[in-house]
Formats: sequence, C-alpha cells, structure tokens
Amino acid sequence: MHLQLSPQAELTDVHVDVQRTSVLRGLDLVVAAGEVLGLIGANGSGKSTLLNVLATLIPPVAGTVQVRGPVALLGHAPALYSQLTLRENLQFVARMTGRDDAVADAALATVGLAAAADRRADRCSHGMRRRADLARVFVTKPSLLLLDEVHTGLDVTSAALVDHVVDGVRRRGGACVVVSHDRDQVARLTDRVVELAAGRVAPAVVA
Amino acid sequence: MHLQLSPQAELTDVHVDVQRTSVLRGLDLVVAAGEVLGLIGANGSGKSTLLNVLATLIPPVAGTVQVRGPVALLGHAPALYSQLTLRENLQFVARMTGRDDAVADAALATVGLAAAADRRADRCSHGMRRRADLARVFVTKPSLLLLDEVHTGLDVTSAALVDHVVDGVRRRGGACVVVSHDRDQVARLTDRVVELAAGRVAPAVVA
Amino acid sequence: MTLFGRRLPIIAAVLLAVGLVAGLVAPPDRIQGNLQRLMYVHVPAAWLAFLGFAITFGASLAWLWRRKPRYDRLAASAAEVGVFFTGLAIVLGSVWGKPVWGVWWTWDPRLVTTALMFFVYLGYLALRRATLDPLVRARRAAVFGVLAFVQVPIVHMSVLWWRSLHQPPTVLKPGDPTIDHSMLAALLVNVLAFTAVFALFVRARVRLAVAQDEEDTLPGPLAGDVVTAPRLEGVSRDE
Amino acid sequence: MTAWRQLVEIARKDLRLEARSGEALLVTTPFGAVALLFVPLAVGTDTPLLRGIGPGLYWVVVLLFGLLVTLRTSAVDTPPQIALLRLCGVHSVVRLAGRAAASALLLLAFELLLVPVAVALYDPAPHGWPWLLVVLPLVAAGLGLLGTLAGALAQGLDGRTTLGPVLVLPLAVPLLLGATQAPAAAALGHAPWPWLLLMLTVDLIAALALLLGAPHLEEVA
Amino acid sequence: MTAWRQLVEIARKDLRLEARSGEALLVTTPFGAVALLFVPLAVGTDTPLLRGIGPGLYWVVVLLFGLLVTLRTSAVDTPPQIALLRLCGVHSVVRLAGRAAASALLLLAFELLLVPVAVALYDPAPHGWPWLLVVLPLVAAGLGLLGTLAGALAQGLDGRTTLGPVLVLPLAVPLLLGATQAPAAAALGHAPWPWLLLMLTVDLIAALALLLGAPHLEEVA
Ligand code: HEM
Ligand SMILES: Nc1ncnc2c1ncn2[C@@H]1O[C@H](COP(=O)(O)OP(=O)(O)OP(=O)(O)O)[C@@H](O)[C@H]1O
Ligand SMILES: Nc1ncnc2c1ncn2[C@@H]1O[C@H](COP(=O)(O)OP(=O)(O)OP(=O)(O)O)[C@@H](O)[C@H]1O
Ligand SMILES: [Mg+2]
Ligand SMILES: [Mg+2]
Repeated sequence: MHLQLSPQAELTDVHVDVQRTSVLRGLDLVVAAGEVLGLIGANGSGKSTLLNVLATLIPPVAGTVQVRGPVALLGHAPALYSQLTLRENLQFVARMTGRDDAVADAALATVGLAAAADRRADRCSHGMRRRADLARVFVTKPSLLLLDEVHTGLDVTSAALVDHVVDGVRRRGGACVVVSHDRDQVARLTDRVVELAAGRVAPAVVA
Repeated sequence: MHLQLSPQAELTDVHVDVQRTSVLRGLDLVVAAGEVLGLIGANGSGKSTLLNVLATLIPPVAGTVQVRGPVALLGHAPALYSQLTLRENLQFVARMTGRDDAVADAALATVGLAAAADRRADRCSHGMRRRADLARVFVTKPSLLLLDEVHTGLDVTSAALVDHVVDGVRRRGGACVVVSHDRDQVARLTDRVVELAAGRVAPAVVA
Repeated sequence: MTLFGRRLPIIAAVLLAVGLVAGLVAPPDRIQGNLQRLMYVHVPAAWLAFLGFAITFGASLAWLWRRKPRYDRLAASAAEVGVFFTGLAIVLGSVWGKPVWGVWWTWDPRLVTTALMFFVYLGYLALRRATLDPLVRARRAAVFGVLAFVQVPIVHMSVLWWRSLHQPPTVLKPGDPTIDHSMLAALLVNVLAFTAVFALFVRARVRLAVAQDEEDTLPGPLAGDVVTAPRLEGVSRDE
Repeated sequence: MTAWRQLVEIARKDLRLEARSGEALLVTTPFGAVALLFVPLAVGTDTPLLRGIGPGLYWVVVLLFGLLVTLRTSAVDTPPQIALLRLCGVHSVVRLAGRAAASALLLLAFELLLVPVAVALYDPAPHGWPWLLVVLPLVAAGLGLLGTLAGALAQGLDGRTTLGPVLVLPLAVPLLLGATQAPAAAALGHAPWPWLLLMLTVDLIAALALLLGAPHLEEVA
Repeated sequence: MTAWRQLVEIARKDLRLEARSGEALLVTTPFGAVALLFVPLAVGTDTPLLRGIGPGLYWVVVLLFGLLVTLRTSAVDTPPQIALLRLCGVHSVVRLAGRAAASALLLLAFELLLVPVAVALYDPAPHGWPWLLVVLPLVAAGLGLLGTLAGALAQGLDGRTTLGPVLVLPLAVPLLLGATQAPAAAALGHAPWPWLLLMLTVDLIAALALLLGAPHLEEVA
C-alpha cells in the first residue's frame, strides 16, 4: 500500500442542490489515498448525489471540491449502450482511454462474461449487465473508484469481484468510496465508515 | 394459515425461449398455497424469466402453466410513471383495481413515503422508487407475489418491509416466490429453496 | 429439400417461353404499337402482387386462428414476393407511361395508391425485420398483414372512384372483356407463366424460411450457459 | 362497467402526463407551425399559389405531425408498466382504447391550434368552413386510433417513432382525401356526404382493427 | 491526436448503432418519401404547379425529417453514458462533434436517397443540378451540426425529439433559402456564390456554436 500525503478527494463545506432542493448542506469529507471509505445512509439521504459530486459530475452551489483522478463511477444504472454487444461496449471504453482492444476482452473474461461477449447489452440479464459495467474498472484502472450499491444483482460467485476490484485500487494507491445498505458488507470491505444524514457526514456507528 | 389443496401455481415441463434463445428447458415447479419459495441461481440462469412465466406474461413455447391470481410482480425495474407523483402512481393502481384512493395513501405511509407523496417519481432516489414499487402490494393484495431481488436499494429500516409484505401474503393463504442472491436472506425468509440451473429447478443446498 | 425443386422451374420456364412467343405474336395495338406489349408483363405483375398480398392476408388470418408457424412463413414469403411484383409493375408502368403519357409518373389515383401499397408492405417487411422474437413477430405481422390488405381493394377500385388516366378494368370486370381476343389470349398465357414464376418464388422463400427456422429451433446452448464464474487469478496481479 | 372506468382512468393518466411534459401541445404544435411557415419560404411567396395549396398543406402537416403526437414518448408504456396493467386485470383493448381516446383529444386541440396559423399564413378561401366542425373530429378520431395501433405495432422496437408512422400513414390517405375534399366539395355546392362517409369508414375500420388486434399486440419482454 | 481518435470512435459507434436499428435510413427515409407523396394528394395534382414547388418541397422535407434523423433515439446518451464519457476524459466538444459527424454522413445518405423520389414524383426542371453536389453536403453538415446542438439543448427534457427541432429550425432557414435559391440562380445564369456563402456561413456559425456552447450544454443529473 503506497500511502500518500495528498488526499484523493477533499470536499469542504459543500452545498449541493438538485432541481432546486437542497441535498447536501455544508458537507466536509476527506478521502485519503489508499483508503476504502464506506458510505451509508437512509434512502434519499444523498449518497448517490455525493458520489456524483466526487466524480465532479454535479457542481456544488457552494464550497470546494478537489479530486485527483482518473475517476470511475459505477452508479445505479449501468452505463452500457443497449444496442451494442458487451464486447463493443468495453472496446469503446478502451479506445476512449487510448487502450488496446485486447484489454476489453480480458476484462470481460475476468467478470465471467467471455462467452457472452457477443450478446447485445439489452439481451442480457440484470446481473450480466451489472457485471459488464464492473468490467469497465478493469479497463480504465481508476485511482478513485466510486461504487454505488455495486453488489446489486451480482450472484454468489461474482460478489467476490467487488473485493478484487477494491483491492486492485487500493494496491495502486488509489481510493474507493463504497455505498451500500448492507452494513456487514461495508464493515468487511472498508477501512472507515461514514454515515450521511441531514446533508452532512459523520463517522458511523457500525453494528 | 389456511392450507389449501390446490397449488397456487403449477408449471409442468415448461420450455421458454426469449428472443430465440432457450432459457428454460423442461422445468417443473409447484408452488403450494401458503408457501414462501426461495429461488436462487447464477446470473443469467433465468430467474427473472421464470417469474415472468409465473405471472403469465411470457408464454412458454411448450409445457403448461397454471396459476391462481391475483398476481403481483416486483421486477428489477419499478413500474412507475416517472412524470407522475408517487401518490398519483399509487392512486392509478388503486383505481385500476377498483379500490379507493385512500388505500394508496395508506400504502405510501406504510413504506415511509407519506412525506414524499407529492414528489414526482423521477425526482426520487433509487431506494425511494423501490419502496414506492413495493407499496403497490399493499394496494393490490395479491395472492401470488413474485419478488425479484426485492431488497435491492432498500435501506436498513425499510428492509423489514419485505418481511411484512411476505407475512401478509402468507396470512392470506397466498404464496410468494422470492428471488435473491443473498442466501442468508433467502434461507431466513422462505420455507423452501430451489435452485435454477440448466433451465430447470432442483432443491437447493442452502449453506 | 432443395430450394427450387425440379418440376416447377421447368414448367415456369416453358410457360415463360410460350408467353414470350404469344406476346410477340399477338397483334400490335392500333394506337400504341409495339409498346403495348409491355402489358404482357405489367398486368400479370400487378395481379400477382395482389395475389401475394391476398395470400399474406389469408395466412395472417390463419396464423391468428391456428398459430402455426407455417402460416407465418407463408405470409412473410408471399409479402416479399408481392413487394417484388409491385415494384416490377411500377417500374414497367413508368417505362410504359413515359412514351404514352409523356411522363414517368403522374398523379393518377391508381399510380398513387399502388405506390402507397408498395410502402405499406415495405413497412410490413420493416416491421418483421425489426422484431426478433419469433412469436412476437408473427403476432404483430399477422395483425398488420390483415390490416394492410385494405390497400388492395383501394388500388383496384381507385380507377372507378376517381376517373383517371389509367386504364379502367378491361379484363377483371363483370361481362365480356373489352379487349381484342388474341391479345386477351396472349395476356392469359403470360398471366399463367408469371403465376408459375410467382409460385416458384414463394416456394423457394418458404423453404428458405423453413431452413432458417429449423436452424433456430435446434436445441442450442442455454442462454444462461454463457455466464461463468469470474476468473480472478492472475488478473490485476501484474500491477 | 369497471372496464369503462379503467379506460377513463387510463385516458386521464395520459392527459396528465401530457400536461406535465407538454410534448404534444407545447412542442409538436410549434413544430407543425414552423413547417407551415417553411413552405412559403421554400416554394416562393406567390399569394394565389399559397391560397390554393394552403388547406392541403394544413392537412399534410396535421397528418404527419399528428402521428408524432400520437407517438409522443409520454404515451409509451415500459414493459414493467404493461406488466402492471396486465396484472391489475386491464384488458389490452381497454389500455389501447384509453390511449386512443387521450390521443384523439390531444389531436383535436392540435388541429384547432394550427387552424389560425394556417389561416394567417395562407389566407385560404373561406368557403365550406362549417364542415370543418365535422371533419376535424373525424380526422382526430381516425388518427388517434391509427396512431395508437402504430404505437402498439412498433412497441419496444428501435425507431418506434418513425416505423410507426410509416406503417399507418398510407392507411390514413383516405382521411387526407376526405379532409381536403369535403370542404372543397361543399364550396362548390355539392353535399360532402360521400367524403364524410369515407372518413367515418376509416375511423370504424381503425376502431375494429384496434378491437380485434389489441389482444394479439400485447406482450411483455 | 487522442481527441481526434475519440471523435472518430464516437462517430463510428453512432453509425454502428444506426446500422443496428436502421432508424434513419430504413425508417425515416421512407417517412420522408411518403411525405413527398402526400403533398400532391392534398394540394392537387396539377403537374406544372408540382414542377414549380417540387424542389422547395424536397428541401422542406429534408429539413424537417433530416432533423428527425439527427435526433434519432440511437443518438441520445443517457446520463450514465455521459458520465462515463466525461470520466474517460472525453471533452464535450469531442462528444458532440463526433455525433455531428455521424449525423452529417447519415443526412447526406438521406438526401441522396430522397433525390430520386423527388425527381420521379415532381419531375422538376433539371437546370442547375450540378450545384447540388455542393449544396447537398453543405446542408448535411449544417443540419448535422444544428441537430446535434438541438439534441444537446433538449437533453434530458421530455419530448426530446420534438423540442429540439423547434429550437434550431429558425437557424435552418438560411440553409433552406440557400438550398432552394442556389440551383435556381444557377438556372437563371447567375453565379450562386452568394447563396453558397450564406450556407457556408450557417455551417461555420453552427460549428462555432457547438465549439463554444458544448461545455455549457453538458450536465449529468
Ligand atoms: C407507374 C405506372 C403504373 C402503375 C403503378 C400501374 C399499376 C397498375 C395496377 C396496380 C394494375 C392492376 C389493377 C387491377 O387489376 O386492379 C394495373 C393494370 C393495368 N395497367 Fe397499369 N400501371 C401503371 C402504368 C400503366 C400504363 C402507362 C398503362 C398503359 C397505358 C397501363 C395499363 C394497364 C392495363 C391495361 C391494366 C389492366 C387493367 C385491367 O384489365 O383491369 N398501366 N396497372
Ligand atoms: N430481452 C432479452 N433478449 C434476449 N435474451 C435475453 C433477454 N432477457 C434475458 N435474456 C437472456 O435470458 C437469460 C435469462 O435471463 P434472466 O433475466 O431471466 O436471468 P436471471 O436469472 O434473472 O439473471 P440475474 O440474476 O442476472 O437477474 C439470460 O441468459 C439472458 O441473457
Ligand atoms: N433528479 C432529481 N430531481 C430532484 N430531486 C432529486 C433527483 N434525484 C434525487 N433527488 C432527491 O435528492 C435526494 C438524494 O437523492 P440520492 O439519489 O442522492 O439519495 P441516495 O442516498 O442515493 O438514496 P438511495 O439509498 O435511495 O439510493 C433525494 O431526497 C431525492 O429525492
Ligand atoms: Mg442512491
Ligand atoms: Mg434477474
């Protein structure tokens, strides 16, 4: 584990509005390099919004956001083109980031979808799409990885993928933020857990 | 618990193709009245397809399907009109089944969304939409309830809702089929667990 | 099963040869001269297009009633061949129209309705092409195949409903055909010949469809077999 | 009786979705108006010519853009929504009839909004206009039904909004003919009954097709 | 250099999506052809009249339906897809430029497919047609850019396919004028350069708008 001094992400007094309603309100958060941070909170408390802020996809209305990339975000809905095959989807990502097509095939093999590579994304089951989305991480090798309920839809064998992915990022000296409602999962996977409530984060009491 | 002799659903030698590929092949399954059946299986093994067959939404290419209704299916994606408010969505369901508008409000209160009732569905978080979808069951009171990874996105407090819903159906003498990748969850919630593999079901070895 | 079989192609070829001779031997038209011989292909083509769509109509109804895949195949094949003959009738009509009417195309009701019929059945084929699931495709195509058929009587009656340039029915009408009898004979021979060609095409197309369906219904691998457990060894160890 | 109530609720829901998105009236209508504006720009601003082609162009625009109204995105049920309706005991005929009713109402509004635009831009001869009171609803009903059918046929396919129109537009030709010819005939002093009858026939055929076809067109993937 | 490769890949992906769905060429093109067929039915089938208005109608159809081509559903990125591209380091200008390139190619094919239809149906005077070789690409490029801009403006709004055109249609008016007037001027023996220049200006303005506007048009909800 390469510990670095500068944090991977740092939010200071961040206020975020979504469609004119306030979601985050004076939030402070530091994600250290090499850290795996768990993020929990009730439905609608703003976890997904916070991940989007960390990915600099949603600008705050006030406060500062500093993030070191490259960043990858796995959200509630997979970012797949439904009419492209899984292979085409991953090759597209590979080419966008200047990588070789072979990387895409390797990533699909890793998530156990080598044989499904030529199936269109909209012909895949829910879990297969989630896996294909996860395969992106093996292509882009981010140093800040944001996982939004990433275990959703993964079957028993593929749940281990998440550990693997998180491990990889940690070994590269990057950081992860893991959102989940499964407290055991979070406790097992992460170094530190914070809870989001009332638009801010606070260290969580993990059962 | 009212035990009845005739089963809630009975599939005999069912073959199902989706877009010309074979998904179920010679599947036999009996869901007894009053039973809560767990259904597990790898990604892409056909669990969601099987639930659609049980809901008589997908016709088999061979075999017979007999189901006693009313049936409710909670699938991977919530069946909400994104431009209607949560209340309007549930009132719509209530009116379609000849019920009173008050039932809809009561259902929203039950899932803890009374305060968000006037929010449009596309302005809700992922978990809020899942909860609103679950609220339908309190309106339509089905006697065969098909739950596809229903815990997805529910936070810690609302996960108990699922137990509540399942209990309700059981008490009415109906049956539930619960699909999940969380074996502990399934074992806890259900009377019997079957595993779907190679297009058929077999009693599962639950850890 | 071969695509074309043996006897039908021979019959069709012989009939076509006879039709060609009959078309050349029949007297030229008093006004249009030899140009008029285009009729021996134009008219059969138009009628066979009608026949194709009528078969599609009947087969679609049969499918809705009996739900046997063979009706769906027949409907699709007949529609495809019908579109081909519609195209042929339009092209030959245009070629004929240029010297006779002075233009390739006019806004004659029969011409317009024929073009619309062409589009409707192109739409039918596009609908089939866009729908993958065989059952869904058969259903939608059957419903549309029944609905689309209203175009055919419209095309046929268009000359009567709107008085126009195009030839009114001279053969397919009650009473004695208003056409020279040797011309009529030549026309009938050609109709017969092209009907044989039509049957040949439809049969070939149906056989192709059968072969395709058989290939599809071979018990292939299960959809779920493509998903395996993740392969974690050796993957990001190299970093 | 229940089916009737379901139908009304479905239509009301569709109208409410339209009120939220404004897709048909706030967006497609201006688009149609712009189309009417474009033609004089392209073919020249010769007034008698425009006066002659004005009513015809009005109806072409109503037909083409009217089908886009019936195929507006807020009038598409996703597979989970169709499944929900099915499991709530809503028959497919009821579902599609409710949609057709809502679309017909929207189309009538669409037509009425475009009338002043066409009048202002083309200044057509005003003869026979009272017949519009019959013609407009007949076209709206026919297009609403045909468009709903098109939507059901192309449901869930790529290119839904364009495949749908291609399928049913040719079938709408008698509506176009009736709509342009009925007032024209009236202006010449003929009774336009045959044209109205033609349009009514189209409406009835479309209704029948919906009634008989709907059960076959419903599926959930 | 990388940006260039990204642009090419994005355009190629869009063309591949089109090849899968056939939305633009297999479906919108027949829709346009049907529109061309409809007008004479409605405005009357007087041949000299049609010959006169033929080229104008061709361009109106190209403009209106061409915008449907640029706004085809396969050319919409969902919020997760936009997020993905952003996080892969694809600048919004590159994303939209790739889309515009793909759309322009499709539009050129669309225009070329409709030319024979218009010629067959309206039999226009053939003077000045060589200028089409310049006019067609200019219109395709302009519309591709404007349509992409419209799509980006309306991104995420309901009624995407219809709101977009309304926003950019006014900007397309000079294209329409240039396209109709350039061959007409050439037919009269004038050099059509001013019209071509006008169209080129529109193209450049649209390109500039895309270049400067793109960073502001991208947001992920
Ligand atoms: C593009 C142009 C044309 C098209 C689309 C067209 C289409 C058709 C169609 C659909 C029919 C079958 C009608 C029925 O039996 O109900 C037909 C029949 C016929 N056409 Fe044409 N036609 C065209 C041009 C012409 C021309 C230029 C002539 C000759 C001057 C012609 C002469 C005839 C004749 C003689 C028949 C047989 C009518 C009968 O006996 O019922 N057609 N055409
Ligand atoms: N629309 C479709 N077109 C073609 N094939 C499909 C389609 N939907 C699903 N399939 C295939 O059918 C199989 C079964 O899918 P299904 O969604 O039932 O799986 P599942 O058991 O629910 O998986 P998961 O755990 O990932 O949700 C999969 O292999 C999938 O690829
Ligand atoms: N598009 C939107 N428009 C308006 N409000 C929104 C939108 N998306 C989310 N919100 C609101 O913002 C708040 C935070 O949403 P967010 O999705 O971040 O919650 P979350 O913590 O991820 O919840 P969940 O556990 O349900 O996924 C919610 O109250 C939600 O209602
Ligand atoms: Mg969330
Ligand atoms: Mg599933």
